[in-house]
Amino acid sequence: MNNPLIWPVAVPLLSALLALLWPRRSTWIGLLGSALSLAAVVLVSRQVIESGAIELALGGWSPGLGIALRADGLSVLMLLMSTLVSMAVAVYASVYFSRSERRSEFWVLWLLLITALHALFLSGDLFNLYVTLELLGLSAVVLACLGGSRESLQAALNYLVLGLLASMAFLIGVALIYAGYGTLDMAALAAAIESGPTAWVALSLMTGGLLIKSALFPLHFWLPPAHSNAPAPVSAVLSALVVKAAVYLILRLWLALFDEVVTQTAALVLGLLGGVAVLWGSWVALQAERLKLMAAYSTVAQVGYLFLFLPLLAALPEGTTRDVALGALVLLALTHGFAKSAFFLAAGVIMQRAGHDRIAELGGTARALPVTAFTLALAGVALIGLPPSGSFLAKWQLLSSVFITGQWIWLPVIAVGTLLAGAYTFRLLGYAFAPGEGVGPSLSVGREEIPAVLLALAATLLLGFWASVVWELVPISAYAGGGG
Amino acid sequence: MNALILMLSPLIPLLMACFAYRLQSRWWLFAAALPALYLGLMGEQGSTITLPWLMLGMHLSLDATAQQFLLFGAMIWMLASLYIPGRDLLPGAMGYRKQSFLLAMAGNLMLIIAADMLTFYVGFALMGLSAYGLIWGPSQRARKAARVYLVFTLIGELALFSALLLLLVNSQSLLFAELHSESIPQSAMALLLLGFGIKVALPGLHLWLPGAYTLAPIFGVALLSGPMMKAGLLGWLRFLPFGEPLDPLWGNLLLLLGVAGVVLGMLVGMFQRDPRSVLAYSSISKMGLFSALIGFALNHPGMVAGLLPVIVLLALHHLMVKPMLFMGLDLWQKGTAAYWLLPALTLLSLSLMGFPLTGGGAVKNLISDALNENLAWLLFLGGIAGALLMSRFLWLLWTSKQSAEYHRLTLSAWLMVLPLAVWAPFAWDGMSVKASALLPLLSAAVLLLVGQFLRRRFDLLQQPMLSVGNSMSWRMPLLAGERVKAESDWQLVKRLRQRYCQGFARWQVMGLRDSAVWWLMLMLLLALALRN
Amino acid sequence: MTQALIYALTGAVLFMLGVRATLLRETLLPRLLALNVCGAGVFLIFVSLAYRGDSLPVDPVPHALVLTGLVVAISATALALALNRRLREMADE
Amino acid sequence: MMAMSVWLPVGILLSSLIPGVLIFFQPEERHRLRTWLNLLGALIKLLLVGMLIWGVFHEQVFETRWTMAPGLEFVLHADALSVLFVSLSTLLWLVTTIYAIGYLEQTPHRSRFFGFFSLCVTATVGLALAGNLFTFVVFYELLTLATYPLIAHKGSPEALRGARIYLRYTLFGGLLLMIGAVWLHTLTGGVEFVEGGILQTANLDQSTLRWIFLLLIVGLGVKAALVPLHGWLPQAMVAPAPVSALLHAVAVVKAGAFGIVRVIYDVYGVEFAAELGVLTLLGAVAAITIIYGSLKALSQDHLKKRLAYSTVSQVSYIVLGTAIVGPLATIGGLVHLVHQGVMKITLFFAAGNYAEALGIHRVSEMDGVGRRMPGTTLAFTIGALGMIGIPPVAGFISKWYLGLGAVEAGAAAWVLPVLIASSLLNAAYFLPILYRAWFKSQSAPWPADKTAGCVRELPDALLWPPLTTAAMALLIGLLAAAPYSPLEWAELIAGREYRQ
Repeated sequence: MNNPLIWPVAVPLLSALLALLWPRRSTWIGLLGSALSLAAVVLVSRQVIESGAIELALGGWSPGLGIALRADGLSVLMLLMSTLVSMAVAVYASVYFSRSERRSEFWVLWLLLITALHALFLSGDLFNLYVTLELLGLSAVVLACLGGSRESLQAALNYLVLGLLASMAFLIGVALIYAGYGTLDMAALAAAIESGPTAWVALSLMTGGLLIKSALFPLHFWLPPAHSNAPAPVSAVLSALVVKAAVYLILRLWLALFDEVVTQTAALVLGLLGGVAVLWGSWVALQAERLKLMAAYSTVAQVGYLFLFLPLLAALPEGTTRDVALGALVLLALTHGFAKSAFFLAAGVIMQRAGHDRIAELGGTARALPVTAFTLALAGVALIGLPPSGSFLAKWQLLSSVFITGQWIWLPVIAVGTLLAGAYTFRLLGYAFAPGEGVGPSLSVGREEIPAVLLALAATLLLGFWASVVWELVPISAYAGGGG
Repeated sequence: MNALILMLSPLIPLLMACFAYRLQSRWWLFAAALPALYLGLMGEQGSTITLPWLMLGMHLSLDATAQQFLLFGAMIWMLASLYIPGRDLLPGAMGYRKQSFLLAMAGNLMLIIAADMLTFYVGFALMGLSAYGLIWGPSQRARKAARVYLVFTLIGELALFSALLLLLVNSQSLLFAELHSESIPQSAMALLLLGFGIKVALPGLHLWLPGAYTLAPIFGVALLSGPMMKAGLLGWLRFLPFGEPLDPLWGNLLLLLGVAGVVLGMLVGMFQRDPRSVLAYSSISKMGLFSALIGFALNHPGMVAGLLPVIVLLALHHLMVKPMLFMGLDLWQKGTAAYWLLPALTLLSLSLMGFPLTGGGAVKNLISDALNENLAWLLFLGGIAGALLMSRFLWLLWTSKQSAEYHRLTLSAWLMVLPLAVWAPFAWDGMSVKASALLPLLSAAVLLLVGQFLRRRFDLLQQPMLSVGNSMSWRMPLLAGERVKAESDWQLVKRLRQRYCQGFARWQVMGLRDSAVWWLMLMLLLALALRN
Repeated sequence: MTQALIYALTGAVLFMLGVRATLLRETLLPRLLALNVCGAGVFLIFVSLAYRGDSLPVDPVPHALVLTGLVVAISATALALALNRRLREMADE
Repeated sequence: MMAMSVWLPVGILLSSLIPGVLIFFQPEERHRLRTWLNLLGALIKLLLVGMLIWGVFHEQVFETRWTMAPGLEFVLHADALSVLFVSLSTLLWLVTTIYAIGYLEQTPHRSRFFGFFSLCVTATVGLALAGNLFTFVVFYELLTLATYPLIAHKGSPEALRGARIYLRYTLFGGLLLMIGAVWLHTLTGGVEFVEGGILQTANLDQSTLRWIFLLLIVGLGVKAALVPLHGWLPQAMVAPAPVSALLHAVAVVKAGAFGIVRVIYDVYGVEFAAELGVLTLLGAVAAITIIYGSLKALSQDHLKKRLAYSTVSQVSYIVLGTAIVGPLATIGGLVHLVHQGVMKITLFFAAGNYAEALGIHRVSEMDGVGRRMPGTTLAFTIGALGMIGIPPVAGFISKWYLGLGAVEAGAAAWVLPVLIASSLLNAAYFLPILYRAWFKSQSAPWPADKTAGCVRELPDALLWPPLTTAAMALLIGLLAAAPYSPLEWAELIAGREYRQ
């Protein structure tokens, strides 16, 4: 097998089956599966970096009939993020669920989720996207109810229903595309789609569905309860990866497939929604009384930032400046992925130690759990967009695009959003570093604290200093239509 | 060798100041001025030393003026060191007298031998600020006096600082020798007058002086009235563009202020009860005379060559005599049986007022020669002022109480310097005596008689009405938190006018009931002696 | 107006009705039903797309897609019902 | 040699970063190891900076480049101006570390403290070595982050409040700076710091450049505590004394001032900035700040607050120096960067000592303290006299060159009065302290006498740092014209800035 493209999907899927068959060893299978899929992703990445976008037609059927897997720069970046984050979260989860009776269920679903994510990022076919989207949604819902509390079940149910609705919308868009162009292969579609009623109805339906999944304001309402009530490792993956999958799809659709269809006004509408999301999400996060709720609203805000890029990308001429902006978008998404998962894991550590996550009662955290407090601080730095995190670079480029395109309205949004992010982060840190007994006695560094701090370091240092990889990878595109 | 000593003369007191907390003998302080004395006596004129690495580059040199200032200055510094009370030399004494003394000395000596503006300024600042410790005393009033002094000194320093900057940019060199003065900026002139005017107590800028002179310990007053005050004068001599054409405004202004100073010193001084404050106002009056002369010299470039050396001489004379008077007064006030001090003090007073056969008289002759019949009225006025003030001083001395202390060392040292103080100027001028020199003295005597007459006639109030300290009070918003409210000069003038309006009759003139006769006799005697 | 178009339009109408009910209904069961109506609409559209004229055989691809979609819809519904049951159990306890 | 020129700037950063990171993970009780790590780092840094000074003096190029994003390079570049700031930071870091070791003995969270302390210095040195505006912004924000925990260190409500206010101001400032920097970056495609500036030849819209200047200066002015952006500084004095010392002397406040210098000289170019007319405004703000800070200081009874307002006033001398066009004023401003640091750190050390030994926090409690603590008070006196500008302490040299520069540039009419008024005000708020300390006798029992019965006034680690910095303040004034003095170095910089 000289084409490694199948492995990132196959490895977690096989591990999931294995974990199902052999529940007593599920933890080890889960960890091993995560590690192996990391290896597979690294393999794919190396090949993409060396020889450009690669493609695999499953079962030997040519694209259009069979299922095509494609990897280009964007997918590789997303894969890398998802596999690194899931690896770290898996290590954390192995401690978190070590004494839980739901351990084996968790690992099976977890590996399924990874499978779905990887398949989604690699899929080169619209219908497959739908399937992976559903798979992702379903496994995420089940994971989200693992906490077992009433609130988490209720939230998961809401999440499920809305997710189904979103998938339906997506699917009907797929149907329209097939009606219009007779193919679902994305590479073929990228070349074929032209502006017209079919295209724009299809695009708006698919986007509408994906907007729900990516929780863009005002469709974000399902996210905070779902994310904040799930078990910590699940929240981490939900916020960091699952939401990103929807954003990834929107990017693919808007930039590669429907680039002819997209209008400046449409992009502006999404941008405006993103702007409101930034402000609203940050504002509510500032008011939040619970740590995980704050993190969830912060996700709403961060997703808003990603959408701010759309009108800018639409206005920028194709070429280097646009690729730079696109890279910044991806970098922001990646940084957020790492930082938010670190944040949720740290919140989980605190919750397990203190039995609650009420922000006002977190005094003494810094003394009892210095590493976790440090993680929160680092993740906070990345959320605000301070150097040396990747989001700082991304914000720099975002502002730069604002100046280049002259779309000044985003300037106050970014400014206020940043200040609000600073406010909620440092509000939290202020409580965490204050003296108090909220968290219990001081203990040595636990195994569960390590993954979080590594994730946070990745968000701040790795993505800060080695971010140029992102810009190298982003222009490698499998689709002729655009820069994505 | 000379260059080395040049450097050492400020350096030694400076270093001593650093270790002053260990020096318990006054002889250390005494010895600190020895290099300066050596330079004054045997220093080689024209020796220079340049220290380019020190601050912005420092230049020291010894010219004729510097040498004279060093000689007389060093003597006063040494003499004053003996007057420091023993308790101030003990470790842990309040007020840091030793340190202040040594630092002020270092500054004073440094500015004398400075060859560039910056060195002069550094010395001037060092001296001016350290003198705070020479004035300060534990009493409320002394602390206030010291504070007032400090505020004025700071203002003076800053004015001088600005003037220096303007001059430096104007001439592109720090050296006095290269100070191109023909285009000196007007603002620099104004700042120079202000900066040094505070030190020489021009009227309006003198408010710090009476308090400091009356409340500081005696050695401090001696130093303030002698070497330090003359430093301001030296500053003018060094900085002002003599012999260059200049806007006559500045010369006239100085002349005017000087005359005002003479008159102010005389008028206010005559109403003081404390001999020390009489001496203080006499200083104001005398410095007024200097200022007027300098103003005159500024406006007459042709006469500078003759006039300046004589002004220096006059300054040196005053530099010696005034501290001697202060110290003598102290001796007098402390000595039991030292009635014979009175003649000695009288002699000093006479010298100060320019009596023939004294050094003062000699300098006066030189000055009127150098002035070449100009400004005779000023000399006359100055003479009257001096005579009146000195007679007031002597009178107060005569009537004042004495305590029982007695200190042999200070007395003998004082006596040793006495002849020098009185007659030193004869080194420059022979024993010529001019009858005209007596004119102001006679006038003063007449004035005194008239005053006496009026007093008898109108049966004045007996008690004196002014006490010292009135004139020095000053509200200082700057030193927040420790505000003092007291009478200012202006209030004093108001009160005087009030009294005046109540009738001239109420003036209580100096109370020289007996000494007026005494004076007249002396005058006659001299007139007879001079007839030959 | 061809038959296929009628089917497709019917599908679209079903879809919209489903969406409306999903969003507006309060309780879970009607919402789930609405979602299934929604799905039925979508599948109807797909099936109508398979029609390529009387002379040609039908396009097999949409059928395959519909089959997959049905599987997904059934499992999702099952999951939702299971969740709902669990919630009720918790309410009873 | 090639490798050397690349690695030296990085080495200088790492020499405090690595000890800082290591210290974070040391348990509290490993006091000795922590001390050694700190001192080792400081000494290595000193050594490296020595090499840097020598190299830059001989016009060697030290540069490290690392591409972080397209068009965004992380550049460490040592020019004369960097060296000035780097050596100041390094030297004072060493002294402050020693002081902090003494000061924080037996207090909790020392590992955290020293960790952030080292990070703070790393950020400061990074600011100094930043070779372009982007790198500068990076370190500017890092500095904010590293300082926040230091201000909040005590954990008391006041400390947290002070830190919060600090953060509010600095995040706002950092944001504006970033916006300005991005804007400028977008217009020029890269903002390297080049002696003499890069914009005069760029042919850009002047009013845009003015707006950008405003953004940058407001952003930097927050840290430089320009009025009305100074509000955080007096609140931040709740920090422990070594932090205040470093904050006021080297790290935060100076970072702002240094940034203003960089922007004016190496981005806009001072002549071009003057041409834009923005310097007049800046000069006016600096003048207002100088006077306002002094006036506020006058009415503070709390010693550290008084010192804080004094910093507000003094740092604007640097800004004033840059706002006046001409080499002499430049020298004055630059040299004050160093001089103010050395003098102010002395004052804060002394204030810390008073609090530590006798519990004195207020000026009104200082009566007679000079007799009880002569060494500390001597250091304080030298620092205070220097602040007033009394020769031969360093502050005099700064004022001298500022004044000269103003006269040379024809700005004497407004600068000299400002300088004089400020000197008088400085005297008015410093001299009463000296008076109380030296000339008054103790009027009330000390608030908390912790050294009663001790032979020496304080342990060596607390007494010697202020004495050392006081001696430095005296020596750099006395030997201002000697080679390698700050003044000589400032002249070197001014020479290179005005070479065109």
